[in-house]
Amino acid sequence: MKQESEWEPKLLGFLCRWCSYAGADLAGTSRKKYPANIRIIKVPCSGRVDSLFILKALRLGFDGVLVSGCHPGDCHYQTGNYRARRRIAITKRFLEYLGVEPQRLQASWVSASEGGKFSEVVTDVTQGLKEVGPNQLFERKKNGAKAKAGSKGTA
Amino acid sequence: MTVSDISQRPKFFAQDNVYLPHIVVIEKIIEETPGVRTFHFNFKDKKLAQEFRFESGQFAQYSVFGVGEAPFCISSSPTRPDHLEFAAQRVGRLTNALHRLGVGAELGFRGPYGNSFPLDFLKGKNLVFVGGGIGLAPLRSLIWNVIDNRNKYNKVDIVYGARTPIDLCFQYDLEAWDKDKTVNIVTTVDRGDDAWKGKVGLVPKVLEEAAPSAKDSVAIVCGPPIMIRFTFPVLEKLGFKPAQMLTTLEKRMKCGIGKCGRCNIGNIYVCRDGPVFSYEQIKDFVSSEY
Amino acid sequence: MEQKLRQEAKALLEQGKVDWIIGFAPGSLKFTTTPLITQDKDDAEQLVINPFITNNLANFLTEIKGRVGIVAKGCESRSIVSLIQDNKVARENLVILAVPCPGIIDLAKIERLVGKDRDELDDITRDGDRVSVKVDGKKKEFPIAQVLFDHCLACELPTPQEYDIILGEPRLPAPELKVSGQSIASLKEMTPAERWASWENELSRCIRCYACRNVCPACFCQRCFVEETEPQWTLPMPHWQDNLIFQIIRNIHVAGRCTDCGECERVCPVNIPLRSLTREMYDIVGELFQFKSGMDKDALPLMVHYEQEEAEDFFR
Amino acid sequence: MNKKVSKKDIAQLLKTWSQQFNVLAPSRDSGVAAMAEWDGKDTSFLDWYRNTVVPPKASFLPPMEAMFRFRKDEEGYQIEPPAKNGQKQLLFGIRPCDARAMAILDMTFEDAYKDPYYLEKRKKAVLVGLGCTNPCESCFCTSMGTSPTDPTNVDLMLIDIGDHFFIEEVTAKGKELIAKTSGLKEATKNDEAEAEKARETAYNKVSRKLDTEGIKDNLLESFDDEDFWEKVAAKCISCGICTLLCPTCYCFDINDELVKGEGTRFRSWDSCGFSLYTKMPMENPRQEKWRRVRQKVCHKYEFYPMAFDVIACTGCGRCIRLCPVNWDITQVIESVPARVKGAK
Repeated sequence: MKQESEWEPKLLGFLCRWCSYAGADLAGTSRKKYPANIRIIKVPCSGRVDSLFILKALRLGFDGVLVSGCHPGDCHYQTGNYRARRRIAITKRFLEYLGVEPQRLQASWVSASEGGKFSEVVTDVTQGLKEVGPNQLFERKKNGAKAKAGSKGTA
Repeated sequence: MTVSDISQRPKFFAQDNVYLPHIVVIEKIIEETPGVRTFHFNFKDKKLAQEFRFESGQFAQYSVFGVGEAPFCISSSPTRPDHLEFAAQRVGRLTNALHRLGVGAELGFRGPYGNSFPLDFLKGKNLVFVGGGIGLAPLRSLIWNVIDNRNKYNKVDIVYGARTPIDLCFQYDLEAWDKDKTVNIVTTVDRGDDAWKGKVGLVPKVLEEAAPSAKDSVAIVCGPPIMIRFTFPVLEKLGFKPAQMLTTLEKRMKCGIGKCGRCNIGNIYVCRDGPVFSYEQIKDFVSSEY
Repeated sequence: MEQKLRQEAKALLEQGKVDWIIGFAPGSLKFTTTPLITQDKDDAEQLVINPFITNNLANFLTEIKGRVGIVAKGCESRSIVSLIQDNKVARENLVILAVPCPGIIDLAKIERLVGKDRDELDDITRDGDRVSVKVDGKKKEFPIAQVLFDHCLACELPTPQEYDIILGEPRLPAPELKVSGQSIASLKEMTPAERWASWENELSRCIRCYACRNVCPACFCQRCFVEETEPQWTLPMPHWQDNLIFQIIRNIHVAGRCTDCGECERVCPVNIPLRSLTREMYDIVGELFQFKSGMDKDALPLMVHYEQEEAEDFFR
Repeated sequence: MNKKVSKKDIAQLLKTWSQQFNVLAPSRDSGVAAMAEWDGKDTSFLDWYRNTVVPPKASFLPPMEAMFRFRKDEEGYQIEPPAKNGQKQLLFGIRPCDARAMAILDMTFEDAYKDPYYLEKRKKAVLVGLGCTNPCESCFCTSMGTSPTDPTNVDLMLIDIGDHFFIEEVTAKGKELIAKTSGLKEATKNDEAEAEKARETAYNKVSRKLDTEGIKDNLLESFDDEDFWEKVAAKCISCGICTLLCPTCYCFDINDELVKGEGTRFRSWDSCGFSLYTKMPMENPRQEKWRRVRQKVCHKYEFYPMAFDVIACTGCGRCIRLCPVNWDITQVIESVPARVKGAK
C-alpha cells in the first residue's frame, strides 16, 4: 500500500480545442507550472461533452473530471458552451445529490490567452481532489444502508 | 420436430464445460473485399490441432477476449486439415475488433457446433451452389470438399454474385473453379465496372437464366436473407422440390448450443438444429421470421 | 364522466376525426385498469375513469401512426405537451380528452396500511378526501394523503391545460409537498457517502428489465445508450455500477421532459425508489432554470434553450 | 409412515439442515420477496409468504453469473474456469408452480449440450416445497398441470395442517434427508386426512382458469395472423418483466468485462421482449413489437410443446400481476383466432 501522502489524484480534462486547449498549451510554453495529474482529451467544443463521458471517466477510476470551454459569449459555434453549462449544471447537482463529492466534477471557462488561469484551475482542482481522496465510488463492496421496507410483500 | 440428436456429430471440443473456449492463433489474414477478411488459424495446443474434427457447414464461436463472442462458419474444407479458416465481414462491435487484430493474435474458439451438409444425401447428385457475397464462405467449405472427392458427385454448377466486382469474395477460389473443367461457374455482379467482363444482374435472375435442371439435383443456397428469399421461388419455378433445396442460415447467437434462446425460427434453433436446413423444414416460418 | 367519455370517443371514431382512441379499460385483476388502444368504435363502451387509471398513456403516442384521441389526466397532458415540444407528436393529430384528476390510489400504500395484498381486499371506494377499504368484511377509512401516489400528492396540474374536450369540472392543484417529498428529504439528511451507499444498495436489486425506461413517455430514443455497442458505455447486465450509471444518465436524458408522473417507480418490480431520482431532477431543473416540463407547448425544450446568464456559480 | 413438523419447530429444522446445506428461504429485501440465504432465525415468512417476486430459478440461473476469467500474460491468454463451489443449496418453501418450472428448465439445460453452470447447482440442490394456502388472484396453476400442493417436482412437500406441516416424502433424496433429520413427529391418520382436506381447499381457491386444449395447433394455425398479433401487442411496452421474472424463461446474454487487464465473461438474463434481442448488424428479424410478443407466447405454448411435449408455463401468474400494463397471458391465449373460430 502506498502512503496517503504519495497518492496523486488522476484528473481527466475535457478541453475545448478553440480556447482551453490552447490555454493549456500557452501555460506550457510560458512555463506556468501546473500539476501533472491532468490527462487531457481535446474536444471540438465544451458542448461536445456528454454526461456519459463524465460518468464513464468516474467508472474507469478517474478521481475527477474537469470540463473547460470558452467564456460565455465566445463560443466558436455561438452557443455550444451555453448548452454545456446547462448540461454540466444538472449533472453536477444530480451527482452531488447521489453522494458524489462536489470536487469530482469541475468546470471552468479558460480562453486561449489565459495560460495562467489554466494552471491555477488545474492546481486548484487537483488540490480539491487530494482533499477528498481516491475515487472509490464504483469499487465499494456492498455495505449500503438498508432502505426502508416497501410494499409488494408477495409477487 | 423433436430435439436434435447430436450424437453423430463430430464431438464438440471442450474440457468438461461447453462454454470454455480454446485458444487459437491467427496465422494469416486475407483481405477479401474492403470489409471482409479471411482468417487462417490453428490451435495453439498442437495436440488439439491433431484431434480436431469438423464437417462442412458447421460453425464455431470465436472470442475476441474483452470484446465478446460471435459465430462464424468454418469456411475451410475438412479435406484440407492443415489449418482452419473463417471469414468475417466488418459490421459490428466484435468484427471491428477482429479486423484490428494481426497475424499472431490469439482468439477464443469453441465448437464445432451445429449440423453439416448431408454428404450422404448429396452423393451421386447434381449440385447447384447459389451464393451471394460473404455467403460463399460456408459453401466453399463444401465445394472444396466435393472437388476433393469429385468422383462421388455428379455435375457441379456454381452461381455466385456480389454487389460490385470488388465485393466478390474468395476471388482465388473463383479463379481456381473457373479453371477446373469439372465444375461450371457463373459469376455475376449487381453493378459492373469498366473492367468487369462477367454477367450483370441479381443472383436469382442469373440463376433463372442459367436454368440448371432439377432432375437428380440439389441446390445449396447461402447469402443475405433477401437473396435467399428470392432464390427459393426461382428454384421452385425450375422444378426443385422443397426437399431439394438446402440453405445455411445466420441468426444472432450467443451460446451456439440451443440455450440462450435468440436464434429460433419457430421451434427450430438455428444453432442446434441447423445451420443447414432444407427449405422443406423452414418454409412454414420463412415468410414471416426470416 | 365515463358516459360522456364513451360518447365522445365513439363519435370521434365514427366521424373519422381520429383513427385511434387511447384510454383505459377495466383490467383483469382487482383494482386495475389496462390501456385500451383501439380503432373500433364499439370498444369505446369499455372506457373507464376511476381512481386506478395509473398508466401514462402518452407513452403510446410515439409509436402510433395517424390521428389519436387520447384520454389525459394532468400528468399525461404534460407528457403530451413535452412530446409536442420535442416534435415527437403533432398537436393537430391529437384530440385530447381531459380528465380532471383527483389523484390515483397507490395500492402498495394501502397494502402497507392494512397489511394485506391487493387481491385480498374486498373493495376500495373513494368519497371526496376519504378512501375506505373493505377487508375481511370490515371497513377501514384513510385520508387520501395516506393512500395517493406520492407524485399525485405533489401534482401541480390535476386538470390538463392543453385539451380539446374536458370531461367534468376542472380541479385546482393542492400539492402536499411535505408528504410527497419525504423519501427525498430523508435521503438528504444522510451524508454523501451514506447516500451513495444507499443507492448502491437499491440498484443492486435491479434486474435490467427496463420497465422504468419503456413505460416512460419521455424515454423515446430509438436506441438507448445502454444498448449501444460502439462504444459500449455500460454493459447490458445487472452490475450495480452499470445499473446506477443507467439510472443517472436516464435521468439526465429526461431532464426537462420528466413530468413527475411516477410511472417508473410504480412499475419497478423490485421496488427501487426511482421517483427519488426523477423528482430530484425535476426540482433541480425547476430551481436552476425555472423550467417546468410540459406546461407550455410553445416553449423550447430545456436542453435546446439557454439564457445568457444562469447557473454560473460553480464555473471557475 | 409420513412425518410432520410443528410450525414452531421450523427454525430448528432449518438450523439442522443448515449444517449440511446452504439453506435458502423466502425473504424480503425492501419489500421484494425472493429466495435468499436464511439468516438462521427468521421464520416470519410463514405468515406473509405467498410467492416470491424473483423466481427461484435465480438460485440456479442467477441474474448475472461469471462463466470464466481470462488474463493475458507473456505466453498469451490464460483461461481460468470458475472455482467449483461445493456448496449444496436447499430451497425451503418453493411453490409447486416454481418447482414445475425447474423441471421445465432442466429440459433445456439437459438437452444435447449440457449446461454445466446450471446443472452443477441444480443436481446438488434439494427442493423443499411448501403448499399454498392462499393462492393469488393471478394464479392459474390448476390449469397448467400442477396445483397449489402438487408434490411432483420437489423432494419434500410440506402441507399446512394447522399447527403443523404434514411432510410428504417424494424423492429418494427427500426420504434420505428426513431419515437423517431427528425431532420430527409421526403423522397420524387424522393428519393425513387434514392434509388431504388442505389440498382440496387450496385447489378450489385457484379461481383463474385457462383452457389449453389444442393450443399448440391453434397457435400454429394463427401464426401468420398479423392483425391478431398486432392487436395483442398494442399495449405491450417491450419491457422485460414478464420474461425475466418468469420461472420458465431462460434466455441469456453473454458479455465480457475487462477491468485493468482482468477479464471476466458473464452471462446474464435477457429477454425476447427487448427490441434489440435478435438484432444482427445488418438485420433484425423481430424488429416489430408484435413479432416479439408472438415469439414469447408461441415459445411457451407452441414451440416448447413441440420440442419437449410440455407447455412452458406453470400458471404462477407473475407476468400478470407484475405487468405495468396488465397484459394478461390468459386473455391472450383465450383469444387466439383459431380457438375462437371453434377449434376449441
